[in-house]
Amino acid sequence: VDLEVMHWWTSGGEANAVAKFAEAWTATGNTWVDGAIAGGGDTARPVMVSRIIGGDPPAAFQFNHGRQAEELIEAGLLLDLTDVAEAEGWADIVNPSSLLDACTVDGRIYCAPVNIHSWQWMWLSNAAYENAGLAVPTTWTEFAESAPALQEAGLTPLAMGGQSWQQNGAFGVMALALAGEEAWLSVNRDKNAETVMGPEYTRVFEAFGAAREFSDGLNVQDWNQATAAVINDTAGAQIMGDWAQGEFAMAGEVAGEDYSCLPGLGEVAILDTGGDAFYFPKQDDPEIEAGQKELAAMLLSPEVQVSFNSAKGSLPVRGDVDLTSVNECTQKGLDLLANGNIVPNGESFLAPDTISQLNDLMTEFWNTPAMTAAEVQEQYSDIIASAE
Amino acid sequence: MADVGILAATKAAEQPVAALLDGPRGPKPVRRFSRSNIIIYGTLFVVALYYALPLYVMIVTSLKGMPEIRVGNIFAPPLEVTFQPWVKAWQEACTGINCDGLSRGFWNSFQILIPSVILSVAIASVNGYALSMWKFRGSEVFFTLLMIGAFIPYQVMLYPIVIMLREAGLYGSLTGLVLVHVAFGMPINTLLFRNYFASIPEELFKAARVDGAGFWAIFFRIMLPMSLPIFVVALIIQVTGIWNDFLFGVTFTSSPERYPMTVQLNNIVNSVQGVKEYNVNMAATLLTGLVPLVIYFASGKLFVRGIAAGAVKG
Amino acid sequence: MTISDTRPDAGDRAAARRPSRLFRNLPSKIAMLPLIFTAVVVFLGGTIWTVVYSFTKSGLLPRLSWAGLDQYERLWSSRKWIVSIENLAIYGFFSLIGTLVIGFTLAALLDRKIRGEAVFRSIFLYPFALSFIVTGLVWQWILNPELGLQNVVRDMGWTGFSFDPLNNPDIVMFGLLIAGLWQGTGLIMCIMLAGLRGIDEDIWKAARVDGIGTVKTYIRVIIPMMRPVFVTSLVLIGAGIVKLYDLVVAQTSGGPGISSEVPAKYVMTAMFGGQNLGQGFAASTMMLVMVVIILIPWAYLEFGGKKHG
Amino acid sequence: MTLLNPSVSIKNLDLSFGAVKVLQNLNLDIGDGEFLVLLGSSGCGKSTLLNVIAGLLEPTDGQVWIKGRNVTWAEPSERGIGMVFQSYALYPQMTVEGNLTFGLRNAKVPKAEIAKRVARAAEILQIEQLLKRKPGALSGGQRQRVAIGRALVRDVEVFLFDEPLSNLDAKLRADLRVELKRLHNNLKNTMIYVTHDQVEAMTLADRIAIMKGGKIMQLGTPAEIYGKPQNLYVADFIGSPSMTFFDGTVEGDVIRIPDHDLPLGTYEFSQRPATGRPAIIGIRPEHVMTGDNLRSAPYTAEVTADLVEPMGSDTLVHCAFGGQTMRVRMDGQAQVKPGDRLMIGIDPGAASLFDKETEARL
Amino acid sequence: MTLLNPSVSIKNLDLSFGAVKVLQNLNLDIGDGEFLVLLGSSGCGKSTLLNVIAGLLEPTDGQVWIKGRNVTWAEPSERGIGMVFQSYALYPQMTVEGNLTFGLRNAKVPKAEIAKRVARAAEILQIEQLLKRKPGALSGGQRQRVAIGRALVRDVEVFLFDEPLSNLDAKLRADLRVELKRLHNNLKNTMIYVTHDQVEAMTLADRIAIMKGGKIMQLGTPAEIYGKPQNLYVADFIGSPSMTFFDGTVEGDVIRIPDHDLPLGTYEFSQRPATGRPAIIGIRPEHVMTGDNLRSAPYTAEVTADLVEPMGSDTLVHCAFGGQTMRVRMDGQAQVKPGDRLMIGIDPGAASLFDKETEARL
Ligand SMILES: Nc1ncnc2c1ncn2[C@@H]1O[C@H](COP(=O)(O)OP(=O)(O)OP(=O)(O)O)[C@@H](O)[C@H]1O
Ligand SMILES: Nc1ncnc2c1ncn2[C@@H]1O[C@H](COP(=O)(O)OP(=O)(O)OP(=O)(O)O)[C@@H](O)[C@H]1O
Ligand SMILES: [Mg+2]
Ligand SMILES: [Mg+2]
Repeated sequence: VDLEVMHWWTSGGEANAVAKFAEAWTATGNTWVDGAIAGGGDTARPVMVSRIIGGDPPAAFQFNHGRQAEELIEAGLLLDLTDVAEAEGWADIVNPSSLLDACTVDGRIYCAPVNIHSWQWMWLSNAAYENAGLAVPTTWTEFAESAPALQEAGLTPLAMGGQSWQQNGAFGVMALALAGEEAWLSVNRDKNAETVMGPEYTRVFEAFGAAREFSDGLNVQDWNQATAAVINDTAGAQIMGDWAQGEFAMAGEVAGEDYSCLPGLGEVAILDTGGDAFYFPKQDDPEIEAGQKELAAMLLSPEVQVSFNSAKGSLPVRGDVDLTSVNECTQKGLDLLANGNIVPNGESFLAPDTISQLNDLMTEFWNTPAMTAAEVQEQYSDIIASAE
Repeated sequence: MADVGILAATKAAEQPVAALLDGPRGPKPVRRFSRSNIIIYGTLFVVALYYALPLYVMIVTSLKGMPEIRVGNIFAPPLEVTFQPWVKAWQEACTGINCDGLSRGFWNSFQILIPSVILSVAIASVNGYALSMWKFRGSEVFFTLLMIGAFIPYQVMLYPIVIMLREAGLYGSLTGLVLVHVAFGMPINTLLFRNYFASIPEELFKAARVDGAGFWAIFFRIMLPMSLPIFVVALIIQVTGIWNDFLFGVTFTSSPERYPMTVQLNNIVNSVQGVKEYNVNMAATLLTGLVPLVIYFASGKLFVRGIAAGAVKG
Repeated sequence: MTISDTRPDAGDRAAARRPSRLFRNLPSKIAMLPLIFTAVVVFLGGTIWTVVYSFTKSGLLPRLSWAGLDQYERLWSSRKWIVSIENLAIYGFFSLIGTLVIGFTLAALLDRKIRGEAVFRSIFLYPFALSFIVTGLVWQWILNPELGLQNVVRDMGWTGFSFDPLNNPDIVMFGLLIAGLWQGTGLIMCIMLAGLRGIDEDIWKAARVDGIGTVKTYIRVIIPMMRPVFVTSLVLIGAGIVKLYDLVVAQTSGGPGISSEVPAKYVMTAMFGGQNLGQGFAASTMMLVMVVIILIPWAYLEFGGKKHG
Repeated sequence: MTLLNPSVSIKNLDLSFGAVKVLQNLNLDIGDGEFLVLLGSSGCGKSTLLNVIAGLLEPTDGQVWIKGRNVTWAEPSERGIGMVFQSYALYPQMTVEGNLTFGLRNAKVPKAEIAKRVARAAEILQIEQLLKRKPGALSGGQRQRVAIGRALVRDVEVFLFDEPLSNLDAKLRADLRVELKRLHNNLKNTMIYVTHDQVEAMTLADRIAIMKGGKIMQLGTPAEIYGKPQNLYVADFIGSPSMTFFDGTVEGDVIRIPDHDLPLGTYEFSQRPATGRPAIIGIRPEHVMTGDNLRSAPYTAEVTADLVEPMGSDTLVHCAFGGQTMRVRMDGQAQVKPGDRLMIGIDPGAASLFDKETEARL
Repeated sequence: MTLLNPSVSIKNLDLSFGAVKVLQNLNLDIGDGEFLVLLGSSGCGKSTLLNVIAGLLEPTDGQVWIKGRNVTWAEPSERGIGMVFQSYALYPQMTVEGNLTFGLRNAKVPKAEIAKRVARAAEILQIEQLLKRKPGALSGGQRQRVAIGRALVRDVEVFLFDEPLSNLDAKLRADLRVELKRLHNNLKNTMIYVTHDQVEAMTLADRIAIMKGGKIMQLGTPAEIYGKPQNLYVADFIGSPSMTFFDGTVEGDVIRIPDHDLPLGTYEFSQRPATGRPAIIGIRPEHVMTGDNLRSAPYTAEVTADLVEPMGSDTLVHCAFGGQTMRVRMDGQAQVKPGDRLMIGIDPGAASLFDKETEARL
């Protein structure tokens, strides 16, 4: 059957990864109709939702893990995949199991998770530190201490792009690393505004305020331009998810030699488990429905997981597959995953609306030097307090 | 007595030397570089530079290779002219897994453009004609409503329109998309046509009515043949708007195979890849802008004339 | 005189009766159906729909779950919304003034019987044919400090030269303005030029006999005479300002921080980024209210003042 | 011309634009084959009335009858009228022939018939050699001829003209005026003609209707209107240069105006006013006698020429008389200079007398 | 008026628009305080000449002198001229006062002086009570008065008028014409006045220049122009209705035209043509004698009235004579109907004779 799949994976590596799905799907004698829309979720989501509301949905579409699709499920617009999940034994193979929880509403499963991405990384340029005559830091604390020296050497200690999600994301990473898992869960999962005002988080806000100073002097918009500054050794480090590794790889850099990576900022060895999942809108045509289920099963099949995640640079959602050749950093990630040093992705706790508010707040703070850490802390707690 | 003047005249004619002596004659000598000329042409030139610069940058960049772009400055002409970016933009750039560049959407854009432009210009011209010559009670109210519609951002209307089209059973069809373009092009075009027809002498209309021509006969036989300039204006505005549209094209098309060219452009330009391929971006941009640009340059003076009739009066 | 009594005629009787109001001018009404439909169903209907749903808690999908004025309270307590409005005001003000001034100045210069008028006119107008996505992209690039203008000037020797509007929250709106004006002034110039050509030449002669300088004649005499032209221009510019969205997305994505957010983008982010339709609808309702407040005086001038024409 | 069977008949016509009443309870019967001129100053409603007759404007109230049919609600093309406009209103993109035949083709008249009618109209108007040209390539006079031709081919009973000549220059106007008169003499159609040019009105009309503010002030033959204006407005309006008016009081057989008592011996009163009644006397410049004619004048006076306007065929002299500037029309050869004294004579028989209050003719 | 010291003097003026020669080697001296009217049909270059004098157009060659100064290259505002336009060209957004004072304020004339001049102009033109209004709230005549006022306050020696009255209706035109004449009598400025209305030209002018195709065909007093046109063009152009022309041959003391031999006894030849020379005789309608005057006619004939145009003060009769339609002007009271036979008399002394070839007056 012809299945139209919508997604916003259009960059080189991403498109490559999608191609793996498509190849596998075509190999089963079906047709993959590719509906790629670049510009990220904000551009693609209105199109997907419009198509669903308009009654002419694609056969499958990509959303991030989390609560983005909750309403669609509640409105009964998405296909129930529980029978596929049971047949394939997803409950046993998906690791961490929280990924499946995010797909589950009232005990029914509505999505097929395909990969794991984690935000909890800091990437450092070894050459930059060498040039400045410094040792490469191994923790955030060391990084913060060495930052002034780096600045004196004419380098930007911390590369940060201009978009709000990058700044809020980096804050999330620092919160988990510096305030610890307990406080982080209390804020994100339990929406406890008091924790935000507590001592653990106060430390995070102060560190974040310091980080703002570390990023002076580099004005870039896109995250990969910030990564490029680390690759070119003009910046010391960047806090960014594991997808940044693709950029290092493309530039021909080698983990450990040219760059270092610190999961959990080197403070707390823990990863969050975000990622992408596919959803399947309900269709009238039983043939298509069958195809949708077939596709869902295929997405989680071991071979497809390996080929897809190798191309995308993400981790597979099944614990029972081996990625062929992995570098030092990926191995660190896999180890943490295997050891269960993981928390769910922040987005699976917070509604998109809340995230969008936090994005705005953090980017405002980042770009308003006059705004103090205490002020932003206060506003942060307000947003958490009003979050659903 | 009459002869005195003639006499004086003959005298003057007989004394060309004397005439030469008594000061300036003929046109005031113009200094080519008079102050006002320097100011006028200087200003125009500088401003023209500001307007032409981006086009220049686009063209120059689209002809450079990536290495040259990285080292050189954006205004420098290409050391080595390469058409590779154009080729890539046209038929190699990837959209998701389809790597056939803009060419994929080019004909789709035409398929959307042609019916949309024809229909919207046709409807807007009839609207303008009715509004200026066949007013009826309430016609101005509807027109005012329509004009307020010109101020509504498209994005705001997205969901209501999706729902309307769904209810009409047109969602996802070309007809639906064309209707959306027609609706959103209607305010400004109706305004232009209305003003244009209002500037046509009323007596012409009356004469035709006495001659027994009805609503449509007057429109087709009398008004249409004299409205070329305003049609050119409407055509340009609509072609530009519809060709450049991204949101409607992507939202109201049911299959990726039928996406307009702007979707590919968006994908090429907005895909976050290692380094932005500026040369390909620019080539794609130029290729996409080509159709409106060609139509605009081809129309030349008619555009200004149409504007004069459609925007100034009324 | 009672001629009708002497010659009763059925056909004449029919013609003598005043026809029903609904069927008078029927072809015109039929021809206007598309307009009426668009105005009432699409624009008015869509607007009402939007306003209604702005009072709900709609998230990703429109749902009639009432939220009272919550969305509006949230809207007006949002810094981003306030910043958006301020930005739009700044952009609108300067864009309006800038477009009118530049458009008029260029038109006036072109009207001075200069050589190569057609060439200049084409150069000024061509950006109008390009989409905002393209405009934003090109200008983002030219204004990029590492690649564009700043870099070029520095390469020429002025190493201290700094021009980086898109990354400076204080002047980022002016970075947008540079691109916005580039795209939009051409059309206005055309309209102004047409308007200037329509001015009675005797006025110019009268002013010259009175010894009024050219610039002063423009300011004191010609501009006040071009009211209808300015009205049309205002409508066009105004509609463009309110809808400002693509350019921002293409050039700055609202950054740095939230310093170049605009209402239309707020709406979009709320609706599709934040998946809070109700919030987006509330914001767009507020935009509409502002538009209507601005438009009512105009509509009054256009339709209330003179009854025909 | 019998008004028992009028060609066009307007009954109790009212027309308002919003709150502005443009025509008020207007009644008018126009005879078969009559040439009626609507004359009045700008904005008095002439064009409006013509448009109502043509069916191009809807009356607020009242009826329009043409040829015994109530056409109040009929389409313009069904009324049996042809119309000629001031601005010609030719269809610019059609040839002259196209312009002439447009209405006929609309009405699906057979080809042969169309050709016949066009040939006839072209011959009458002498525009045969223009048939293939477009209006843009015609002079003003030729355009107006084509516009008349367009009405002509429709073969209608009633022609409506809305200031057809006022866009032409003086010479052409005079020529076309004569042609129009000839045309009417040949065709004998009913013609309703709007103008604000008195000369046109006087020379063309069988009857003139003088309008003011949407009402008809006087309806009559040119001679009646000129010689016996029924009220002050008409008296002032007709005649160029117009009458000189003197305020006075009727005292038996004289009217007493400042410095002069003019005898009213031969004046034909329609109603003789009481003695002491304030009245106005109006005297036309050409009715002031000078030179040889003085002998027959019932009243003479000496005046000083103040301003002299030679107009070629005659000369207009302005002089002070009875507290007014009186205009006197003299022969074109008259040699008068400002400051000259001259004798003038006044014949009240040719003058017009109006009640000061009602402004109606006495 | 001495042309040794002319107020405005045009010397060898040429003007072309591209290849089109609009004015050709034009010479014209205008006396101090003279009222000169430029008369000619549309497109003959009247406005162009006026604009050159005003400095609004640059001549291709030649000079313009005003008050003994060569102003060929001077700015319009420096030439000591004021100009009044057909379309009034008032500044619409300024009050009447603003319109009058705009130029003066710009020239930094002292406030008191401005006030004085405005007061004077307003008094002369009787627009005192309009000073605070905007042009939009004025009638046509009032607007034209303000436009004249704007020239007046400039306190200049030379006034230029470009068809100032042609946008007004007939009545107003006659009134303002008289006012203009008065104004000139009072102010004694030099005035150059463009029109294509003959009556205006005849009544206003001290001298008239008849233009055709950028050349002056005749320059002279109204009486000269009217009575002794120097060529066929002027003869045909002046007079409304115009002369009737007959082709003929001069045979000794008669001119032989179809069916008639008209005696030329009293005609004042400027140059007597050879016998047998083809010539054209033009006869003005008012010089055709009827009724009582017939007795003094050197030549009489009986004709049939063909078309009668009553014009109030006189009546125009068209009749066939000598193979042409001759126009005859009769008294307003004349009772002639088409078809009537009437006797007419012709006095060649008042007629004009032209050489057929050169079209110059004989
Ligand atoms: N469409 C309209 N709406 C409102 N008022 C109108 C309209 N048309 C005409 N009028 C008014 O009606 C009156 C009569 O107009 P009309 O055109 O009949 O005058 P007219 O006698 O033909 O004048 P003119 O000699 O200038 O043509 C005028 O006062 C005019 O302002
Ligand atoms: N700017 C111009 N370019 C080219 N030809 C021109 C221009 N202005 C005037 N002409 C031509 O010069 C000739 C004289 O024009 P001008 O305006 O002086 O005529 P006019 O005698 O004033 O006529 P009217 O009585 O119609 O005002 C005309 O044939 C006209 O077409
Ligand atoms: Mg009228
Ligand atoms: Mg002229």
